[in-house]
Formats: sequence, structure tokens, C-alpha cells
Amino acid sequence: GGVKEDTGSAKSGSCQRKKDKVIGFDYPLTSLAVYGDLKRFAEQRAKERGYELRYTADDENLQKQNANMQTWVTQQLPAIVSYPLEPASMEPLAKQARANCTVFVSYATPLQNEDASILFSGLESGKALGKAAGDWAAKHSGPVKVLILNNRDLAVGAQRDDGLKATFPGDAKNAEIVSTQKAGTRADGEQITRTVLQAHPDLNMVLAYDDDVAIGAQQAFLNAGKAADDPNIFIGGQDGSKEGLQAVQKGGIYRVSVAVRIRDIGFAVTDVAADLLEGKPNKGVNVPPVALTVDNPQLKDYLSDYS
Amino acid sequence: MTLQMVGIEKSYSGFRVLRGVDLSVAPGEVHALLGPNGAGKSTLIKCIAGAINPEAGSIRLDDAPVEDLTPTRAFELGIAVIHQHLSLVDVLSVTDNLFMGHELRRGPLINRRAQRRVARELLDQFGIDVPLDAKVGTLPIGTKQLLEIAKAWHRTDVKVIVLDEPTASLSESETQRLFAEVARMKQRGARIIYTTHRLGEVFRIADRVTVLRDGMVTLQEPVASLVPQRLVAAISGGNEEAAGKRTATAGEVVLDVDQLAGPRFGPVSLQARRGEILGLYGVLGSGRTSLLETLAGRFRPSAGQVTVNGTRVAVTSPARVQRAGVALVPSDRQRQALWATRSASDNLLLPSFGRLAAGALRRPGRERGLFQRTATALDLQPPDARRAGGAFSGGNQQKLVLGRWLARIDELSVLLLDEPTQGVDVGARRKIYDVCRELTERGVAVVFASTDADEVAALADRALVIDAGRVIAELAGDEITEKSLLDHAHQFTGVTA
Amino acid sequence: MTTTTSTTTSAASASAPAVGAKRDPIAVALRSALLIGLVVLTIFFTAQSNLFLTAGNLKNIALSGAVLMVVAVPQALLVIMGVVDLSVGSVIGLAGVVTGLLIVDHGMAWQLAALIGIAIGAVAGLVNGLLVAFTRLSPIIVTLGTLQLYRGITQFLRSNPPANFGKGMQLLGRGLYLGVPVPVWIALVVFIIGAIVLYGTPSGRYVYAIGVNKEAAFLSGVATRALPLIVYAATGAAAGIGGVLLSAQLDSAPPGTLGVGFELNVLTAVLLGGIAFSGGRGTMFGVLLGVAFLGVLNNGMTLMNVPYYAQEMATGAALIIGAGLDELSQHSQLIRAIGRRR
Amino acid sequence: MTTTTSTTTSAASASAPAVGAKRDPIAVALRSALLIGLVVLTIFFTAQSNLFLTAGNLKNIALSGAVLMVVAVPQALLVIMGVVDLSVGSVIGLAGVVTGLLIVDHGMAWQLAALIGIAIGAVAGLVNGLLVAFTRLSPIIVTLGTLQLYRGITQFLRSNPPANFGKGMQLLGRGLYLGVPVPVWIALVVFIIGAIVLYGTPSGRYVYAIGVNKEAAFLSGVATRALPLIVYAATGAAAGIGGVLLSAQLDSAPPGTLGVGFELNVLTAVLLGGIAFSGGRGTMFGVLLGVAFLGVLNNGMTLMNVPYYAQEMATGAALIIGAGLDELSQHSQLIRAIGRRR
Ligand SMILES: Nc1ncnc2c1ncn2[C@@H]1O[C@H](COP(=O)(O)OP(=O)(O)OP(=O)(O)O)[C@@H](O)[C@H]1O
Ligand SMILES: Nc1ncnc2c1ncn2[C@@H]1O[C@H](COP(=O)(O)OP(=O)(O)OP(=O)(O)O)[C@@H](O)[C@H]1O
Ligand SMILES: [Mg+2]
Ligand SMILES: [Mg+2]
Repeated sequence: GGVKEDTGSAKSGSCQRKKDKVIGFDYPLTSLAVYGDLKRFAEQRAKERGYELRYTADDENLQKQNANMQTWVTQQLPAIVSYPLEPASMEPLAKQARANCTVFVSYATPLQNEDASILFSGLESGKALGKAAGDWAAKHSGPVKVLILNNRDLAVGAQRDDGLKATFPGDAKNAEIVSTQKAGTRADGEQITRTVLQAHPDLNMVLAYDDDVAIGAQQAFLNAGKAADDPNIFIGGQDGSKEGLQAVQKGGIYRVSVAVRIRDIGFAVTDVAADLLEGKPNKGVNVPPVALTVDNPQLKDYLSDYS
Repeated sequence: MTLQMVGIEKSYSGFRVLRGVDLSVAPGEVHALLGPNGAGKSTLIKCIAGAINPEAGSIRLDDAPVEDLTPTRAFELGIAVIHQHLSLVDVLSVTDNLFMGHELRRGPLINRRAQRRVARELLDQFGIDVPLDAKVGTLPIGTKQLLEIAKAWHRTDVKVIVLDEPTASLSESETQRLFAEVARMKQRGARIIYTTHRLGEVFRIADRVTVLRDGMVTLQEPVASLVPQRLVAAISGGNEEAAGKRTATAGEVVLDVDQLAGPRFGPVSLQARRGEILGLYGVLGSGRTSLLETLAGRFRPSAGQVTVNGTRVAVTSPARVQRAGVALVPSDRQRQALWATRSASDNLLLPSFGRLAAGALRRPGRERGLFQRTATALDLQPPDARRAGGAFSGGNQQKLVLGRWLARIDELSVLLLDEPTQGVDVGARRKIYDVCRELTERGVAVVFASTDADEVAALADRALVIDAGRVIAELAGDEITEKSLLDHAHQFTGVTA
Repeated sequence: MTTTTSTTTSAASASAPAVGAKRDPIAVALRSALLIGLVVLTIFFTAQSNLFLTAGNLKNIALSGAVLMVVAVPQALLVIMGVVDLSVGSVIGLAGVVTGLLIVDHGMAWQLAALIGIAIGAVAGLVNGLLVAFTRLSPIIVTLGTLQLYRGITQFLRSNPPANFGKGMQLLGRGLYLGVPVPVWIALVVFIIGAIVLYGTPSGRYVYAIGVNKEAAFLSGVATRALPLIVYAATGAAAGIGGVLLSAQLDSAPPGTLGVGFELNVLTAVLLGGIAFSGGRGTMFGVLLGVAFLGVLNNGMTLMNVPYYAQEMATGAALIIGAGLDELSQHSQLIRAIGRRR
Repeated sequence: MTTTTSTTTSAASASAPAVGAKRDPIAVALRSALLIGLVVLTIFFTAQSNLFLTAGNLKNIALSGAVLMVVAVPQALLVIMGVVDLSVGSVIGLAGVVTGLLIVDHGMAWQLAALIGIAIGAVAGLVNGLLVAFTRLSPIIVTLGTLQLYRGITQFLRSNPPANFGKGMQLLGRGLYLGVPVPVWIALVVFIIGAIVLYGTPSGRYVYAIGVNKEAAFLSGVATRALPLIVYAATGAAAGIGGVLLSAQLDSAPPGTLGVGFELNVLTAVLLGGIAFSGGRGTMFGVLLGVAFLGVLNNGMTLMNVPYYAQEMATGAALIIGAGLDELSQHSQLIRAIGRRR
């Protein structure tokens, strides 16, 4: 009876947004290789526009993310850009934040309670990887033995996996998924691929949830004595991390990384929030994932972001 | 050319345990260091061993000052110490233990062959009949005590030997063997410091005596000029009472053990009557501990029956047996009975908390009351409910353990005591005897096991001699003398007393 | 672990007053250097950010520590008894996911679903207890095993997170009662129960007795198997409550991540609070301090915008310093003298 | 009299060998139920997949277990001494990343870089050792602290993984010598050193003595502070070697993930191998069994393409069963009798 909803510290409607030019960027996957670059671009744009960025240390831990976001909400940061590890868990916080006159921008996944979102669809990313892999397999004459390395513990991992399943193997009749395993890190990628290679010495395709895992898988092939440019092998990753793209650029067995433009996303982190704070309309961005192969002319542009 | 200690002082958290102790021992002298529990004997010995550093005072050996002593340094100086609490490592073999800290080496490796050879000789010297590879943890406590002694003996250039209550868990024959070794070392000119609560031993081997009380020397004299009464008075502070008399008369049988067998004993049949003190005498390893512990529910018997107050008791756990009115004071206080870091109140009242509680909640008032009553009855020193169990002297620790069951006397029919006065001083020993008598007066049957024939003779109304896990003789009343006990016990062991 | 029984330690512990005697809360506070450390930390953060010491932020700290507290209280009892439950993180996950899928997939009323979740937690704890009490297996390896087993079961039950549990669960997770979040009230109740059990009942004495000397406890008639069993079940139930609260707070229950790593947080809080891993020593007040210390540290660093790697470094250093402060208060003559003076 | 004594003695000694005497590997094997469990597991996987028992796959299992073995050997010594190092995963990360960035960013020769990495591991271990040996802090809390501290430092040093270490590192990570991968040789050497230390040198006896009764060890003149300190440093160095090997295998060193969670693997292997967490008990052969058991289990399930949740369940259950088997072999009359018969 006496239990009331927590609407944040201020009464709705009566709050006043702080005038500080501060944006909180909550990115939980700090151990990912792309994080550094993402931060760099966001910082670059923030500097240009005179904003200060703040960060969290969520440790990939849902509860910690929740606690940290709650801290920011209470703190009434003018704007928050958050990458929810679990979208549903962010809704109440986003609602509170907005009731507190905080601009709330969701990252990677749309929320009901948001002012705008920065999207790069995990589902589309997975689909693009599946399609690229399917196309390669279709052109490939021999049988294709596939290892899928997914990571459904993360919402984005689950979306990518769903996307992949939607398009792969598709029409590639010669493709056979011989193993599906969970892998979250580069070491996982190497270790599991090595073992599956033992079971299936003719394994020639690995589709990984991100570039880190795919690089581990590539290493396992190299460690097994396969040529770095073996025409029969296909390794695909997602993210478009610097290392992933560099691997693609070498034109070897690392054939595709489904990339979102890290630079665009990094800029958007600052721009979307800043625009909204400054009263400029901004519905957010939706950065499309692109399957980058060695012969894709965009590869150079994407890579140049990192130099 | 002596070992000299001058003005040794040591405090534990502000409490002065040693207050300027002087002690000197000449080569070839056996010096008995005596005193009640908590007098500071072991503390003084730890100073000689380098285990602790005194705050003041000096130690000189052969006229050279000894400073910053550590156990290793002490060893190098030729000081061999046998500590009161065993310093053996249970999981290692006999040989490993004998050489612990001072292995015989071949390069960086242990020279096992040489170690085995020397170990064999040592064991034979002390008549310890155990395999060299046996894990020490599986050996009876008496054998461990002998090993502890042998461990200090494995070198030839010992200048000082310190024995802190070495005979507390030794039987007569082992004690004799130890004394023979001590005499040999004495011949070789070692300085020997010897601590014991068995005053008879003082007159057997010691040349001089130092008595400590409250960390100060109260008596220092050659044994030759000493009479036992003066010694006892010096130790107990003069307020010694006469031994209590047997008062209670035996009533009906409360404990009836029929053909009971268990680990390392049996079958055994015995009866204990209300108001009676039954003593179990035997040599080390004769199985008394196993028998008592089985009766107390620690082990499941493999055969036989136990009847208490006419009802059969399923011996399945201590809790179960206690509900039937049987409780045990075990022999290994540190390991089996004491919660060293918990308060005296917890130590004394643990089995009573449930009964004192109202519903699920404790009643502090009642607990305090019971603690005070029991502590007074036992003459616990100090009677401080909050003091940690481990901070009491050995004798008072034993009072805490005994008091645990005294506090539940209303529910008690049989009290089993295993080596009830091990490491306990004259005063506390008397108190424990008194409590046993008192218990019998209140209708409890007391069954105790002891390695000390004196004790059995002094306390028991009836005595059973145990050998190899069986009852081999029964003595009653005036038949129970030290001599008759020894005769019976050793008749089957082939060792001439 | 036997490590703490060094020569000097056993010497000192013998003369220290028994733990049970330390119940007077103010005396405890004065004797606790960790409390002083916590105060210093608080002053520091308050100086750094004027938001730190606001009602809203304190509420946040309390809310983020609530589940930790709920699980840490029975865990503390286990650790004092000389055992441990490392599977709590997985039990949290299991209970949360079961509750969530009952609500979402089966349309069950949230109250009933939550009760079932908690019951499943209790059963999971009971299994741990049975394995530990009736075998000679190390509690660590047993609960490392069930840590994986329960997580596997959780992920088998549901691969995608159930979400959107409705109003009731939302109020349970973040609703306010008298201005204080509901989970904080629950944590308070659990803490009080824990304190009463430890100090007010005979079982509390048995907990210490088992931890200090199990053999002596057994010979004195303490139920040295049943009591750990019950506390394991209670820990499981508490983890179940934690799982329900967490998923209510998150309004979703991700099978792969809910509660992952929580066992380390709990252990950290408990050990930081001065409960010896070797058993036999510790207070409920210490648990409170440990939980508060971690909560304040985390919150303050986020407010100060400390980078993630520096947060890790600081947390690590703070853990060691915090434990050092606690140790100091157990042994320092100085602090004891202060304690005595009042 | 003397003669009779010694005859009976030696007769008796044959039937009850002590720890130190258990070195005869076949006797140990027969007495170990865990070994039987391992054999059963192997037979099962062989029946399921004809690829399991091939030279290539065995090499693969050995390679996967090599780093685990390198770290588990000194960790086992720590645990027998009654302490523990939970920071090894972070030390692996630190050493790997330092080695990597020295090669990549500073163009250092890989041999020198690797040595520096290992040295840094040793220093990290030494810090743990100093904190544990010279304070009264619990080793668990200290190394939980440095676990975070070292990881933070690692991530501070480099945010992106250094990669492409060149030919030398590649050969170190996966080169073959006499058909066996280099890391396996290294693991073998570490194992042999560990066994010699534990069984052949006085220090090995001290390790047990400290674990069982630190006070007794101290009174016997054992260096109860220096020895743990040295073994902590050795554990750090071993984790350093592990870090170098792992990053050589990956040809890159991701600061955020290299070695994360490794401490749990090591602890699991060590405990599974029958080393008691409370100290004082365990054998090197047990460590070998523990590592092998985990390696076989993992490899076999991946070969069989068991889904990840089922892998987790199976690993959890196998841990408990494996530990149970080991416990059985310590206590069962039956198995002891089999052991005696030969
Ligand atoms: N070989 C053994 N293996 C396991 N436990 C033993 C062994 N020998 C003795 N014990 C146990 O060790 C404890 C003390 O042994 P102790 O020799 O004092 O007992 P005992 O054999 O009954 O001899 P005593 O008659 O001198 O008491 C008892 O709990 C006993 O059960
Ligand atoms: N480590 C310690 N910490 C605090 N007090 C101690 C410590 N060791 C001993 N004491 C106290 O110092 C006093 C002297 O103890 P000590 O062991 O030297 O006596 P003792 O004469 O050997 O007694 P016993 O005859 O019982 O062996 C006792 O009051 C004891 O409680
Ligand atoms: Mg003494
Ligand atoms: Mg006995």
C-alpha cells in the first residue's frame, strides 16, 4: 500500500536542467578493442564543441551498470548516452533520467524512454555477416564446414547471432555448421577453434560474434599451419575494429569484418547529445553495418579513421 | 661456563608474565623449573628457545651474550628445546619430523638414506617402535611426545636441553627411558632445564630447583636440601588443602557397558555405579582413549551395548549420548575441547545455551548467573567471563572444560574424563579431584582414564587395568596402589619396571 | 586457511577479548579502524563532489548495496563456520530467471513467481549444504562446481532474458517505502535477523564454536552437520531473494549474466568486514562496514569520473588498505586503548 | 631387543607409507580414484569420437593445459602452505601485455621482452608475498585486491592489444620440438622442478610443515615468512611465463581479457587434484591429474559439440564428482586395499 514508485529525486516537470556542458557516456564493454577508438572520436568532437565527457566503469556487469547509471541519474547529468547491456533494465532508469530533465540517448538498441538513439543494428550486422559468408560459400566449390562462435550473454551478441541465423547458411547448400560454441574473448576464439580443427581438420569457415574472437580463430588456423592466404578458408568477424579491418586488408583468410563506422558513432555520441542539449532537433543516427571485404573500396576509408 | 639468564621480563598486552627472572644452570646440572599453571615457565622457556624475545634481561651462554635469538639461531648455539605443545607436523613421516628444519643434505637435496639411518638409531635409543615412514598424525599422543624428545636429541653437540613437561603424557616405562637419556646427557655436560607438575620426578632426577610464581622466583635451592612439603608449599603459595576423602557410597549401576567393541579396543564390559569413581589404568596406546571416546559417541561401536540408567542408548553421536546423561572431558584439550579465541563464557556454557534460552532467544542474565556459580565452584582464575579461553593457564582451561558439564549437572549421570589432570598444577589438580568427589556425592558416576598410577591410586574407588583394548584386571579399594597397578599393567608388555 | 595462525597471531588472539564480548555497537565502532577508513573515504568524496552526501545519492548507495547485504549476511555465517558458498552468483541467476520466466512465459502472479524463485534458491543452497556436510569435499570445490552447474541450468531454461515483469515487480525492485527503496528495507530486515541469530540465539554461539574448533563443537553436542546445512539453505534462499530483487530492479533476467561474479563481491565484502576466511572470527557489524565500504567506493569514483582502469586500480588498493585497517583494529594496542577508554 | 623391533617396524612400514613415501608413481596411480575417473572419461570420449585419441588431439590437449600446468605447480605449493594467489590471471595479463608492447612499441628483441615480462610477473608475485607474509592480512583479500590492481595497471599501459610479435614468439607459442609443442616442454620442466622441490628438498618438507602447523614449523626453525615469500615470487614468475606463452600463442596480448578468470581455472585444477584449500595436504601428481582432467573434459565436450550450457552443467558436475573420487581415494579402505595388493 505505502510503496511508491521512485521517480528520481526531483518532481517531474519542476526540474531544471543544469547548464554544464557535460555528457555522460556509459559504455560497459571496456575490454573491447574498439572502446579506445570510440572514446577518441567522441572526445575529439566534444573538444570541438566545448563539452566534457564522463565515463563509467561497468566491468561488463549489469548490476554495476545499473548502479552507475542510477548515480548519474541522481547526479542529474545534463545528458547521458548509454549502451544498455540489457535494454529492459535501462527503461526505468531512462524514465527517471528524463523525468529529471536529463537528455537520454540510447546506444546500440532503441528504448521506449529515450530522446534519441544511436543505432547500428546488431541484427543487421549478423545478417550482413551471414550473407557475406553465404555468398563466399556459394562461390566455393568444395564443402564448407562452419564453426559459429557466438556470445548470447550480451544483448548485442544475441542480436548478431539472430541475424546470422536468419541469413546463414541460406542457399549455400554446401555449407554445414559442424559446431556452435560460445566465445567471448580472443583466447576463447583461439582455443575453441583449435579444438574444433582437431575434430574437423577440414573446417574452413568461422563466423564470430566480434573481431576479437575472429582474430583468435584466425590465429588458431595459423597455429595449425594453414597458410595465411589459404583460398579455402573464410573467417568473418563483426565490429570493424582496427585489428579486424587490418586483418581484412591483408587479403588473407580473414575475409570479412562487418563494420559500423566507429568514427561516425563516436561523433554521434557527442553530437546527438549536444544537439539535444542545445535545443537543435536530432532524432539520432542509425549507422548501417557494412560487410567490408578486401576488395570493398570503403575499407580504406574505414581504416583511415584509425590512423 | 653456565647458561645464565638475568632479569628476564616479558608482558603480553600489558600483562606482565615474567617479572625479572634469574636462572643459571651449570654444565651437568638438571635444573627443575616448577610452578603453578600460568606461572610463566613455558614463557621463560620460549625466551631460551628464541620463539619470543624478552623485553628486558639478558641471556649468556658460556659467558658469551646471546642476542636476537631465533629458533634457528638457538639450534645453532646448541640449545635444544622440547616445547610443551607439540611441534610435530601430522602429515609428514616420522623421519621428516625428526629432521624438520635441520635436514641432512646432499647438495640441495635431502639425504634420505642418511636420515633414515640416523632416525633408526634414535628411535631404537628411545625404544620408539614405529615405522620410519608412518605419518605422525596416526600415532598415539604418547609416541608423539617421545618423538618430540628424540627430535631434539639427534645431534651430539647439545649444550642446553630444555624439556617443557615432557612426561605429561608418558607412562612409567617411557618416563624411565627418558630419564636414562637425560642422565646420559648430564654425563656429557649438557645443561638441562626440566619442567613438570609431577613433583615426584623432581627428586628422581633434578639437582636444583627453581619455583616460579606469578612470574617471579619464589624458591631456588638444591634438591638435596629440600623436603617435598616445602616444595608443594612454594608452588601452591602455601594455601594447600588436604586431599578430599572418599565420601560417597556406590549406589545402583548407572552405566552398563556390555561387550562393547570399537576402533582399537574391545570387547569390553564394565559397569559404573552411582556415586562411584572408576579409574581406567593402562600403558600408552592401551585403548582407553578409544573406549571413552566411543562411549561418548565420537565413534560408532562395532559391537556391544551401552545401557544408561536402565535404558539402552544408541551410541550414534555425542549429542545423542549427552541426552542420555553421558558426557566426556577429552584428553587433547587444545584439539578436542577448547575454543581458544572464544570467551570463557562461551567455553563454559556452550552445551547449556540451549537450555538457558527462552524460546529461541538467549537470556544473558541467566547465562551470567550460571557462569558465576560454576566459575566459583571451580575456583576459576581469573573468573572473567569475557577472557578468551586460550588466554587461561592450562589448569584453568581444564576447569573450563570440566565446568561445561558441571553446569549441566542436573542432567548428568555419567562423566567420562580422559587424562583429567594432564599438564595441570598441584592446586588445580586438587580442585579437579574435589569436583570429581562432589559429582559423586550428587549421584554421578565418574569414569576416568589416566596414565599416572599415582592419580588412579589417589582418586579411584575401583580401578580397571586395560591392555590392548581389553580389561585385564580389576582392583578395588585398598588394592589400588601404584605398585599393584604397575604390576598388572606391565605384566603383559614384557617391560621390566 | 591455516595462514592466520602464525605464532604471533595465536599469541595475540589469546589475549584479545572474545568476539562475543564485543557486542556493544559503539565499542565496536570505536575499535574499528575500517569504520574510520570509511569515514575518511566519505569525507574525501564529499569534498570532491557536493552531490555525494545528498539524500538521493545515499539512497543510491544503499540501493546498490542492498542485494549484496542480503546475500552477505548468511554468507558471513557460513564463513564464520569455516565453510563458504561460491555459487551464490549462479543461484541469483537461477532464481531470477525462474521468477522471470514464470511471470513472462506462464503468466504467473509475480508474488507467487517470486516465492517459487526464492524456494528454488533455497533448494540450490540445500544441495550445496548436503554436498558439503555429508561428504568430506572441500566447500570451495563443491560450490565452484555448483556455480557452473546452476549457471548451466539457468541458461538451459531460457536463452533470451525474460523481461517486463509489470508494476508489482517494479515496485519491489525500486519502489519507495517511507522514502527508502524496498530492497533496502529487505536488506535491513535480513541484517537484523542475521544479528539476532548470531548474537541472540544459541545457534549463533554454535556458529562460532564450529568455526573455531569443529571437533570440540561436535564432542560438546553441537549439530555440526545440521547447522551448516541449514545456513547453506538460508544462503540459497537469500541468494534467491537477491535474484528476485535484482531482476525486479532490472525488469529483466538475462540468464547468462544475472549475478555473474556476484560471489566475488560477496566474499570481498565479507572478508573486508573482518570475517576470517579460516572461520571462527567476525561480526555482523563488520559485514555492514564491508558492504558500505564497497558501495561508497564505487559510487564516489563514478561521481568523480575516474577512468575504468584507474577504478580497478583504486578498488584493488582500497581492498588491501581496507583489510589492513580492519586488521589493525583487531590487533593494534592503540586502537584497543581508545576502545577501553570509554 | 633391537633386532626384533626393527623387523616388526619395517614390516609395518611397508603397509602404511607416509606422504613423502608416496612417490612411487604407479602406487600413487593405483591409489587414485581420480585417475580412474580420468581413464573412464577418456574411454567415454574415445568411444564418442574416434578423433579424441589421436596424436594430434592429445597434442592439442597438452597444449591447452600447458599454461595451466605452469601456473598450477607453484600455486599448489602455495595452497599446501595454506595461502593462495588469486591474482595470477591479472599477472598473466600484465606480463603478456608488457612483453607485447616492448616488442611492438619499442622494437625490443622478443627474448629480452619475454624476460622482462617474466621479471615483472615475479615482482608482482613478490608484492603479493610481501603483503601476505609481513601483514596479518588474509591472502585471499590481498590477492583479490592485486587481481584488480594489476588488471587496472595492464589496461592503463595499453588500451589496444599489441600484436604481431614475429617469428621468435610464434615458435615459442606453438613451435614443435621433437614433435611436442614448446609450451608443453616448458610445462614439463616446471612440473619436474615442482616435484623435486616438494619431494627432494628440505623446502618441500617445510611447505607441508607450514601448511599443517605454522607455529610448529616456526619453532623447528623453518623460515615461515621467507618461504611463502619466495613461492609467491615464483608463482608470479610462473604466471609471467604463462602470460608470455599465452600471448605468443595468440600472437597478441589483449589488455582487457588476457588471463581473465585464469585464477579460477588454476584453483579448480589444484583443488580437483586433491590439494586441500586449508593447507597441508596434496601431491604434485594430483596437480597433474587435475590439469589433465580439466583438459580432457573441455576438449572432449568441444569435440562432441556439446552446447555451452550443457558444457557448464557437465563441468560443474564433473568437478564435484572428480573431487569426490579424489576424496574417496584418500579415505576408502577398498581403494587403499587395492593399492596395497601390488
Ligand atoms: N592408529 C590410529 N589411527 C587413528 N587414530 C588413532 C590411532 N591411534 C590412536 N588414535 C586416536 O588418537 C587419540 C589418542 O590416542 P591414544 O593413544 O591416546 O589413545 P589410545 O590408543 O586409546 O591409548 P590410551 O589408552 O593411552 O588412551 C584417540 O582419539 C585415538 O582414537
Ligand atoms: N601468547 C600469549 N598471549 C597472552 N598471554 C599469554 C600467552 N602465552 C601465555 N600467556 C599467559 O602468560 C602466563 C604464563 O603462561 P605460561 O604458559 O608461561 O605458564 P606455565 O607456567 O608454562 O603454565 P603451565 O604449567 O600451565 O604450562 C599465563 O597467564 C598465560 O595465560
Ligand atoms: Mg607451560
Ligand atoms: Mg589416551
